[in-house]
Amino acid sequence: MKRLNLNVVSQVMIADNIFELTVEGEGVESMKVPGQFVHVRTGEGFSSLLRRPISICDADTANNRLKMVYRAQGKGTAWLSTRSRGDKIDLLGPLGNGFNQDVVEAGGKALLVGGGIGVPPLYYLGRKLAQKGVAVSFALGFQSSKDAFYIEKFKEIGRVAVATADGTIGKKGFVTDVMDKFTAEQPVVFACGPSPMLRALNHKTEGLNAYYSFEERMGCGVGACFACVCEAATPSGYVKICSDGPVFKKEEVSI
Amino acid sequence: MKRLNLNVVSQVMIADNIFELTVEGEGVESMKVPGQFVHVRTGEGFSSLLRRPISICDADTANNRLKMVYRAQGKGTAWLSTRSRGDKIDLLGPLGNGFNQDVVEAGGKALLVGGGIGVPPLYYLGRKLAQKGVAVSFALGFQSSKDAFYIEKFKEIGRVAVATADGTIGKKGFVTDVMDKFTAEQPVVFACGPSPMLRALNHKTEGLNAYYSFEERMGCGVGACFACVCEAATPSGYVKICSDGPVFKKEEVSI
Amino acid sequence: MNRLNVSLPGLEMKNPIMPASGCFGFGKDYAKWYDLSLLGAVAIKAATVSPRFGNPTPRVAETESGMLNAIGLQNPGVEKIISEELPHLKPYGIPVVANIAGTAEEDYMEAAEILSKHELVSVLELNISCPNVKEGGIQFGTAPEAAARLTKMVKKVSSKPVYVKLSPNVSDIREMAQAVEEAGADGLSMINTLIGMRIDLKSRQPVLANKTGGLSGPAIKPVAVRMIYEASQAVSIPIIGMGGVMTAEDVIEMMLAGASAVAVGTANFANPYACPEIIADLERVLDSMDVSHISEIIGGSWKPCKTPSLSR
Amino acid sequence: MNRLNVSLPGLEMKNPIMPASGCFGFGKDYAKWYDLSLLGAVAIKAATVSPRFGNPTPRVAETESGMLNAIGLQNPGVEKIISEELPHLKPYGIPVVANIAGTAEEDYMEAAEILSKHELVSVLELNISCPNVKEGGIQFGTAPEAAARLTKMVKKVSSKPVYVKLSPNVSDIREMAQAVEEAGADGLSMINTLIGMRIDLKSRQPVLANKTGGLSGPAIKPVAVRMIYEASQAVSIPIIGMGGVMTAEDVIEMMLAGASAVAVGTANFANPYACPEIIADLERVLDSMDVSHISEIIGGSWKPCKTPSLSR
Ligand SMILES: Cc1cc2nc3c(=O)[nH]c(=O)nc-3n(C[C@H](O)[C@H](O)[C@H](O)COP(=O)(O)OP(=O)(O)OC[C@H]3O[C@@H](n4cnc5c(N)ncnc54)[C@H](O)[C@@H]3O)c2cc1C
Ligand SMILES: Cc1cc2nc3c(=O)[nH]c(=O)nc-3n(C[C@H](O)[C@H](O)[C@H](O)COP(=O)(O)OP(=O)(O)OC[C@H]3O[C@@H](n4cnc5c(N)ncnc54)[C@H](O)[C@@H]3O)c2cc1C
Ligand SMILES: Cc1cc2nc3c(=O)[nH]c(=O)nc-3n(C[C@H](O)[C@H](O)[C@H](O)COP(=O)(O)O)c2cc1C
Ligand SMILES: Cc1cc2nc3c(=O)[nH]c(=O)nc-3n(C[C@H](O)[C@H](O)[C@H](O)COP(=O)(O)O)c2cc1C
Ligand code: FES
Ligand code: FES
Repeated sequence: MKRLNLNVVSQVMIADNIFELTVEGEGVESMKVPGQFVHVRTGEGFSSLLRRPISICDADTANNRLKMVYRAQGKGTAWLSTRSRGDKIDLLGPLGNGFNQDVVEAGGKALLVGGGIGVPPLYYLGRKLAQKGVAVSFALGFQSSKDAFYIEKFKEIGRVAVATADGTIGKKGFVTDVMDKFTAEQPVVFACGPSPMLRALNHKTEGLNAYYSFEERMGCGVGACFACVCEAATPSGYVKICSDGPVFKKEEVSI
Repeated sequence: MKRLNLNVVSQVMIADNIFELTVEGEGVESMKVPGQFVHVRTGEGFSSLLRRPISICDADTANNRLKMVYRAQGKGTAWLSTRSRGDKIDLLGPLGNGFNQDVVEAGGKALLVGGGIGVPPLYYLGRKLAQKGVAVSFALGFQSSKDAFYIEKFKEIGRVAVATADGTIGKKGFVTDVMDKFTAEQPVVFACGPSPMLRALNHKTEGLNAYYSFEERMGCGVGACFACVCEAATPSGYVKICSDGPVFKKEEVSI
Repeated sequence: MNRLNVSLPGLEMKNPIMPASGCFGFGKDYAKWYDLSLLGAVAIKAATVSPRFGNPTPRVAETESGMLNAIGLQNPGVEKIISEELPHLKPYGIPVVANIAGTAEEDYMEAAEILSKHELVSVLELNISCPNVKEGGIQFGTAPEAAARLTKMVKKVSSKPVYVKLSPNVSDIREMAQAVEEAGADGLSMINTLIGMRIDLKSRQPVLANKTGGLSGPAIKPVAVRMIYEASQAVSIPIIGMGGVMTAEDVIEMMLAGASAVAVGTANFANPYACPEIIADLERVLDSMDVSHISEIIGGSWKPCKTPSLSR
Repeated sequence: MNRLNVSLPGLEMKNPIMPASGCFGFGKDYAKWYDLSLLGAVAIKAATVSPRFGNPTPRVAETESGMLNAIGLQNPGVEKIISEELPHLKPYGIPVVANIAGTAEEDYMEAAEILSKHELVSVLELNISCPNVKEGGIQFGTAPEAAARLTKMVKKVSSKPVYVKLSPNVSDIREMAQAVEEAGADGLSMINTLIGMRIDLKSRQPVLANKTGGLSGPAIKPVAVRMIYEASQAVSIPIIGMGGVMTAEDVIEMMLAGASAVAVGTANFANPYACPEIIADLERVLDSMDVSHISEIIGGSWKPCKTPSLSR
């Protein structure tokens, strides 16, 4: 949990407006937990004051290399996509509590469900779980083939089922339409994606041990400003996505 | 009078925090009159809304190259000094009314008096006058040797006398302390510098035909906002530095 | 098909964009940059009955995403504006918003009577919110009763519709809007500048000779949007929205908040082509929002039945 | 020699910098980033008598050089703050400013009485200016009489000095400042946020669930400087200045305007080390201004005999 000043190694557009940004430098060695995020400063001077939360998509902690995959949509991410080799990126991290890998043992089964720009953190998680000896399956949902990314890389880790809203690749439909074959195996479920996806997922994961990563607009990103709260079954009645999450057991938080 | 998008050719620090910026591109061909200025956009996005007026220091209208010499002091000029080859500069120009060279004939004499960051436009003016066959002398004032620039280049055009406030080069004192030998020749005087210099100059130029270039904080730079007005001996009682000036006959404007 | 025309009392505009008063002089200067007939309308610099020289310089300062100005209502006076400035606007055939200011009620009435008679003036805009001169009308701009009284008096003498330009330096913008509506205003212009200051560390003095100045630019846009949102729901007269508009998206945001037309001020200084470029870009934004005519979105953030899912 | 210490009623600060209320939680979170004993003081998040959940999300939005927030006074209530939050601040030995909010006068009085008794609380800061809850005290923040009444009642029950945090959403800040001074306030805090809004073009709805939010950040600094300049000349109690402070230069600007100490809010989000970095940088700026002690510059833009040429 530090402010890092990392060097851009590469910036590649890997799908329609989706970028893979690789940065390097001191501090990445602490990014060991998939599902944690970094809080990225965008723009010059004081025109953009709020940082952008971006998940760790992959981290090579031995070589201090961090990969982020993000969609350039608004002002901040559009700026980020113009950074190139030689530029510096100011980010805070690692922040939050990621996916707890201890809940599935070596030899166990895990299903990782991701939608759209919720897919990136599942790559690091899948890699780590596979390393540990967990049999990993992925159910990935995208709008269209032009928005899809990393599918080949996921296939190197485990079985992959893809759904697209327009059917241009994989099955036409939602991620919930392609995951039954995996849930039949009673895996632990780890998911990240937009709230509607998580809501739909809730029916499919009934009786399963499931962990979701949530999104909310953030101020501080470190637990101080109460911007990112979410109603929860905790004594205080709420959790903060940034510091208590972003990953919660599905029962803990009301979606 | 257009918005130009020019390519940075080079950016060189030629004295303490004084930069010479060379840019190139379509539009420079119209920058024929010394004393005119360009209005430079600085910063990215909307964090800096007011452009910075910078004099034309030299223009190669045949090759579309423009030189500006400026001091990096505040936010905008500091940003400008970080631009380098390959970057673009957005500027408006040429703006304003420059030095009228018709007031001195070929074979005549001209004295160009500049202080600090008022020196740059005199280079282009000196070059043009010399080309025309005018005998040009320069009286240049700087704070200290570390702030001085272009002295050798001025010497290629005419006689040069230098004053510095701390005496580190030239005579210790002000520009008004080194110009008597030139005024004795009854030259036409062209001056650019801070108001105190112009006020001091007024005594020295009594009886001489003198033209001063003025500075004022600007909004629009094009005559629309009334930010840069100055009391004047005109029917309306005022002039706008940006569109009526920045150069005026000394009697026209109250300093 | 023109998707951009809007219609307000006295203002038939082929698009909703006009330069804001004080940021465009009397048009002459920007006419050197582009054809003013592209504009929906033009608001000219504040006119007073007698000429005014305005404040000492420096009159402008830069702030983060904004600027301060304390021009101080400099203008050549109504008479000269009519004889020397207005005629230049004739060739463009665009509606002219004549912004008027004053110290006493009589000043406003005199200026209003004279200017409203001029064939080129489409509507008056009562500047009761200039923060930069002690007697620049701001005393009317923060007291609903005074604003209403002035509006009534000007309405009596004006032969053209009267818009009242509101100050954002108030606790309750609804109250001001309602007061001038009841007094007979045909429309509102909002917002004028917030009052601000910058202090120079070297001299330890305010940067502006006038000390305080009016804050404009993108920095104040959220305040403008909020006030337009509030006022547009409190009155039924149309609003010319302004405050920090830099892009076509900003125009749409103002109109969704409740503005029927939009004025562009400070943006002209950053980019002399701001108005025509924004106008040219509006169609793209409307396309991306699936809007067939721009007037559909006026008040779209609060009007029922205007949510995107129901709009087609 | 310490050139940075300032002294205000109830606040002996080794430097003039404190994080602003609501932008630093109760300190715990930023304590993970740096040693809080570096700070001049700390202002904690608004406390109400009973716990509050606050507004629905989204609660923040970005604007040009600023941000909007509508947290809605979420806090665990005075009791839990005392039992669970305040103890964490003890090790740092820095003064604590307890910001309190409420709906009715009784709420404020109850919270004030309880919190002011706590050994770790140095002073109270009455938040009569939260724009984000209907009953968040803003009703007191824009009416001088109500503000004065509340101040008097809180002063009666408080065993610690009371600062009143003023809202910038008023026509006349001097009037507010004088009203609470006369009512017995020991100091002022200013400014709270301006009320703003952003509308999302896609959904056509306000970005914030609460619709409006409080605008903070560098965008509002010119308004803050102006109001501090005006209020500090109208009263003789000290002012904790805030609003858009990002750099050591901004701190000096606020103090030249008339602030005796400075709070840093939004800057913490852009940079968690904002406060300690600003503190470390203050000496450099004082050197460049030839100032031997920071307290010399308080009100330097308007106090006679404090112009640089006379100062040494
Ligand atoms: C824990 C977490 C992890 C995330 N990981 C990724 C990732 O790996 N890849 C990726 O593409 N996106 C990710 N997101 C979403 C990403 O943060 C937003 O897409 C991004 O902040 C939008 O910024 P912008 O500049 O494009 O938009 P703007 O509209 O300019 O943003 C304005 C403000 O709104 C916030 N905001 C806008 N959309 C969102 C959103 N969906 N979620 C949270 N804040 C938002 C911004 O952070 C900023 O503060 C993550 C979000 C969270 C909370
Ligand atoms: C006609 C004209 C020609 C000029 N030519 C040159 C030149 O060739 N080289 C050079 O170094 N400088 C020149 N100047 C001065 C130059 O414009 C300022 O130094 C520059 O604008 C300061 O910007 P900044 O970003 O450093 O300062 P900031 O403090 O960030 O500027 C803030 C605002 O104040 C204005 N401002 C600050 N100082 C001045 C000043 N002295 N004059 C006018 N506006 C100011 C800026 O333009 C900007 O709008 C000229 C000024 C004028 C009016
Ligand atoms: C330099 C300048 C001069 C202005 N002069 C006037 C004026 O004469 N009359 C008036 O009603 N408003 C005046 N305004 C206010 C603008 O018309 C507009 O309301 C305000 O600047 C907000 O819009 P913007 O952010 O787009 O500039 C002036 C603004 C600026 C920046
Ligand atoms: C997220 C957020 C929460 C805030 N909460 C409070 C609060 O609880 N009580 C209060 O008095 N002010 C609150 N404020 C206002 C700040 O203390 C400060 O007055 C204001 O933000 C201006 O300073 P800044 O521009 O440095 O942020 C809050 C501001 C922000 C941005
Ligand atoms: S973003 Fe500030 S508490 Fe989570
Ligand atoms: S800068 Fe606008 S009139 Fe000169």
